[in-house]
Amino acid sequence: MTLEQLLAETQPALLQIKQQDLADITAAKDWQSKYRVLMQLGKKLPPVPEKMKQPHLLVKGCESRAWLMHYHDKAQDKHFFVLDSEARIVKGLMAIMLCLVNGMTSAELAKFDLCHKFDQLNLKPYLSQSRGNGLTAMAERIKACCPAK
Amino acid sequence: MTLEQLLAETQPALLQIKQQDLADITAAKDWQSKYRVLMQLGKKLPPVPEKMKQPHLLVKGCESRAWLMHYHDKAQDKHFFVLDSEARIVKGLMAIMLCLVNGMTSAELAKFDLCHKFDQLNLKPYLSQSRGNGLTAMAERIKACCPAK
Amino acid sequence: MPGFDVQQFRQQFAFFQQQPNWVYLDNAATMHKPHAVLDAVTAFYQQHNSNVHRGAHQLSQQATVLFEQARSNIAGYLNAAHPHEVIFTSGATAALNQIAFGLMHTLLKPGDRILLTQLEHHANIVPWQLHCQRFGVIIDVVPLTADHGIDLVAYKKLLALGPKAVSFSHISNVLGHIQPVAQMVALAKAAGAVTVIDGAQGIVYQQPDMQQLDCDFYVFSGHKLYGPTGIGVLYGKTLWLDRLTPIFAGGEMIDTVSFVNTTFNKLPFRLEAGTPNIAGAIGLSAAISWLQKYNTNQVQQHKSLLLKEFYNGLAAIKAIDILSMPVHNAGIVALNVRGEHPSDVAELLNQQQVAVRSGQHCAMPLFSYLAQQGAVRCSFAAYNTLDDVNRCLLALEQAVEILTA
Amino acid sequence: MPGFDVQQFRQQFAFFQQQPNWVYLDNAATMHKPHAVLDAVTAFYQQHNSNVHRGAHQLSQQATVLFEQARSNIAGYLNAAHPHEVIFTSGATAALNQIAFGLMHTLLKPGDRILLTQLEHHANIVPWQLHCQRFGVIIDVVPLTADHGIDLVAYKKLLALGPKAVSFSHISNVLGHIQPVAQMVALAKAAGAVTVIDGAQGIVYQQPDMQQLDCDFYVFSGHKLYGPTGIGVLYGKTLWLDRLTPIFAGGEMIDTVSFVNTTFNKLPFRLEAGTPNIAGAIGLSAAISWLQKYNTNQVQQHKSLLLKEFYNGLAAIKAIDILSMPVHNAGIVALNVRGEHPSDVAELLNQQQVAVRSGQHCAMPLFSYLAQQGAVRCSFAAYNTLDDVNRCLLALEQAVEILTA
Ligand SMILES: Cc1ncc(COP(=O)(O)O)c(C=O)c1O
Ligand SMILES: Cc1ncc(COP(=O)(O)O)c(C=O)c1O
Repeated sequence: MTLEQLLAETQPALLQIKQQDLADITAAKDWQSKYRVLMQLGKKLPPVPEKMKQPHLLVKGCESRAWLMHYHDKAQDKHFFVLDSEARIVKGLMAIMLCLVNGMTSAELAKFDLCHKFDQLNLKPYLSQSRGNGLTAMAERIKACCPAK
Repeated sequence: MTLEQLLAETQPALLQIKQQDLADITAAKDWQSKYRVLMQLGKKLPPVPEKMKQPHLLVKGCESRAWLMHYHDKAQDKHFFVLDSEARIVKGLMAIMLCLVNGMTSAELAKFDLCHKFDQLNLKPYLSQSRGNGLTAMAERIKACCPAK
Repeated sequence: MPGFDVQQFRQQFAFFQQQPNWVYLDNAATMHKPHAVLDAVTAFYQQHNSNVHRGAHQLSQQATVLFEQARSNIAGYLNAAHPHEVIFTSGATAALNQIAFGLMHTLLKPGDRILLTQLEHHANIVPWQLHCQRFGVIIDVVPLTADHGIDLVAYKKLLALGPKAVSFSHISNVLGHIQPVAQMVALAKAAGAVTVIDGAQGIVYQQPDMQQLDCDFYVFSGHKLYGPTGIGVLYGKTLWLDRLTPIFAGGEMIDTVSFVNTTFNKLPFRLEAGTPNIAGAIGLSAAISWLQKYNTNQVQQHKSLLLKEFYNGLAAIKAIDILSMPVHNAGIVALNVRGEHPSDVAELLNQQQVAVRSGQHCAMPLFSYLAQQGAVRCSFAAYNTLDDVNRCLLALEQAVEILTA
Repeated sequence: MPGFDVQQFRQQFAFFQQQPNWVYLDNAATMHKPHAVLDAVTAFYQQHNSNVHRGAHQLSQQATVLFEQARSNIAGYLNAAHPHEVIFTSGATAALNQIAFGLMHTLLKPGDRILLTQLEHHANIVPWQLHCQRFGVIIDVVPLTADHGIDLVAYKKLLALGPKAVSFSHISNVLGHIQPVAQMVALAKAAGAVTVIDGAQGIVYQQPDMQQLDCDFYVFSGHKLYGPTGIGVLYGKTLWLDRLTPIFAGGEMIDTVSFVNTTFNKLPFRLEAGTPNIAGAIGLSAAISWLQKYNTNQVQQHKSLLLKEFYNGLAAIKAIDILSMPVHNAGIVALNVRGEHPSDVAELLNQQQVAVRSGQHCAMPLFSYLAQQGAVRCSFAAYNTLDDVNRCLLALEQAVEILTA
């Protein structure tokens, strides 16, 4: 499978998450409901085939392993990402992140404030705890894909 | 100079200290007077010639360097010591120690309690602080000269 | 003698008053500190603070006395033959590095073998590994039995290869299994090997008697034994400490220095370069004095009870795989929810304010041997209550429910 | 801005309330700790105690945040280019050993030269010496000028021999002289040498700016900067930290471990094996934050005033030989009573409850160069008062009187 094929499969999943699940998460009143939705998000993303999980795609700073792939449509200056993680919570959170960033231009990506967005989604309490795990590492890695000016 | 010659010079000095200065120290009311006497004691001991100050005679655990020599009169089982120190207070305190131990038999030496003696002489407050400097080290070294049973 | 009163015990920890909602089951990582320890540290700084050794003044001499009393107290607790057999380090990791480095330059020669086990903490693997690579020393590894114990048959066979040094943990930090250390030491000694015990977890479980156990080295960290961070103990027999090349050089460990030649001081100073963690040593000694007010058997019984309850409860939760055996277990349970990543389980416990650790617990070789990606580790201390056990079980149930929804 | 109020400053130290009769002038050995530091340490243990990194739970994450904030705070104070350029060690001695060991395996090859100075502390001599002996590296030593400063002419000549590394102290712990470090670093860099500064005393005197000073390494101990014992800082440029072989291996500094191969984590973890001194780091950071509430210039002025008074007073006492120069002096005065052993002088001061240190102050090569058997060292801190100075002078007079009676 190629990265392009994987992206093609990922985009509709992200669209669905964006349109439906994000609202569910934001609306969820207790942590249990929030996490139930989160758990489902990861399942919606197509898994990255084992063969494609190359060591250089590993994101450091995760308790669980996660892989990130990047595709830059230079003609339109649009960034696309694909990811997988062993841990479902991480994968769910990353799915949310991808919903927000996929398709962004370099300039948009550079400005993107994950913390602020997660706050809007009522996910801040989770995020603030996540320094130890891979979420901030992942956000940094994503932003690092932005070509330097 | 030989150890015997040095001992011969030392013994009368110790006798004088024993008969006169110890009483002065015990009687001294303030620390200044005590230290004035102490300072004089060292001067009364004949210095060990530089040549005789061999490294193996050095006593460890002194902030200043001190040298200890031992002579065992096996026939009569009597122990004699000679010493020198760069520091006058240490030398003074050691002079007192020598007054107390020189001529002791092995059995007496083994039983000798420096702490108790210094207490009787009103020198305990000094002794209790002296863990860091060479006094206890010296006492241990002296007792170590006792042949093991 | 009245039984162990866990509430009385627990009340001595300010942490539980400050964080009343948390169930803390990450004790194998670090333990909380009783008032006795914090007070001893503060009192030292407020009343006696001064640098130790070589001090011309009384304050320094007092600090030295307190520091050396801490050493003697710990040496007494371990039943060491001499206080100078207790060397203060910054922790178990530093102590193991000192041993590996120190032996590498004296005992071990290229082509020699050393023996470790499959379940060691990285701190008891990598220091050896680094030096072995440099020096051409070969590492053999004792495999495990089906129930994740050390395989003694294999151990004997590997001893027959004549390792110069054997190093193993008293208690596995992942599984909680208490190793048959007395037997293992005796076998290693019979085979002529120097014996090193990583007691980081073992010291919490029991008061080890060095002269009875007869190992050559035993190391642990203060912070896992109710003590401060930044302090640890390297116990060694005088004979063996004398044979260690110091890994650190500096003040106090030196006798004379010139640019031509340097001679070393005697033990313990030879292995304690620089200003030591004075307050840390005093705090650790206070922890040990405080702990001795309690009866070890009663404390162990209390922990056994917690463990029994926990295992009973686990049996009732579906899809739990337990890696730790309930027998000869010091109070650590590694488990997984079948098919789920341990970090997901730990996060769901965290949401319920149950603090456990997940991952490979600095024991990657163990996990690759077990062919597991990690585990959730629940580690119990004497201050944990049956209520803690039950809250953890409920939280686990909830986690399983969410994961398998 | 109001001037420096020494009484207000001093009141923040419980020690002086507890020991009101003592004049403490042994600050170069260790300093006392303000409430802010003791409170930060206690608060950590009571509220946030947990092991750092890899923690699945919020308590561990909070502890990690506090620990990493301590690092960032210290990095900010030093104006380091990145927080990971601050490595926590157990003290200056450990840091210097890490540097010497670390470079020995990468930068230095047999036959290479390194450059030290005649007035270094043993901690900046012996670690180099040990490794140099093993590796066949040659040590050159910069001599001193007549007024016990570093001889810059000789320094330049020795740099021309092409040393790979140059290591010197920011401030001499015996003499108190402030070295021209900026100039020395620039010259060493021009000669292509890596530069190491032993800042154990320097950090107390001023806030050093790493990017401006441009040295490659700078080390110090917490306990000499109002902080806890058992913690120190190894600052290094990323480039150079990356080139250091770790002296300790263990948990957290490792990325993956197997018995076949081990890979290291990134900075700062690579150089911080094992559980760090978490409370120590937090305490040191608190010391630095607290210190920043005061104006450095005003503090320095206060110390200069003390020094001036002290020198004035000394001039009036007969038979005093002063080894330290009053100019470019950070507040340390080494002296002797002519013909008397320094330990006698210090003991007589001790009897008057004036705490000073005597001996060779872990700088034996300096004393053999000076052909002195040692010295009495009076070292002043910002919390010392003019009254302290006067009591010390009176005590010295009394000591001289008794000694020369
Ligand atoms: C100049 C200098 N370097 C190094 C050290 C060693 O510091 P520590 O003993 O805290 O490791 C000291 C402290 O005595 C010092 O003054
Ligand atoms: C068995 C074992 N050995 C060694 C260590 C290392 O201890 P520290 O990190 O305190 O140096 C630990 C703690 O994690 C441990 O559990």
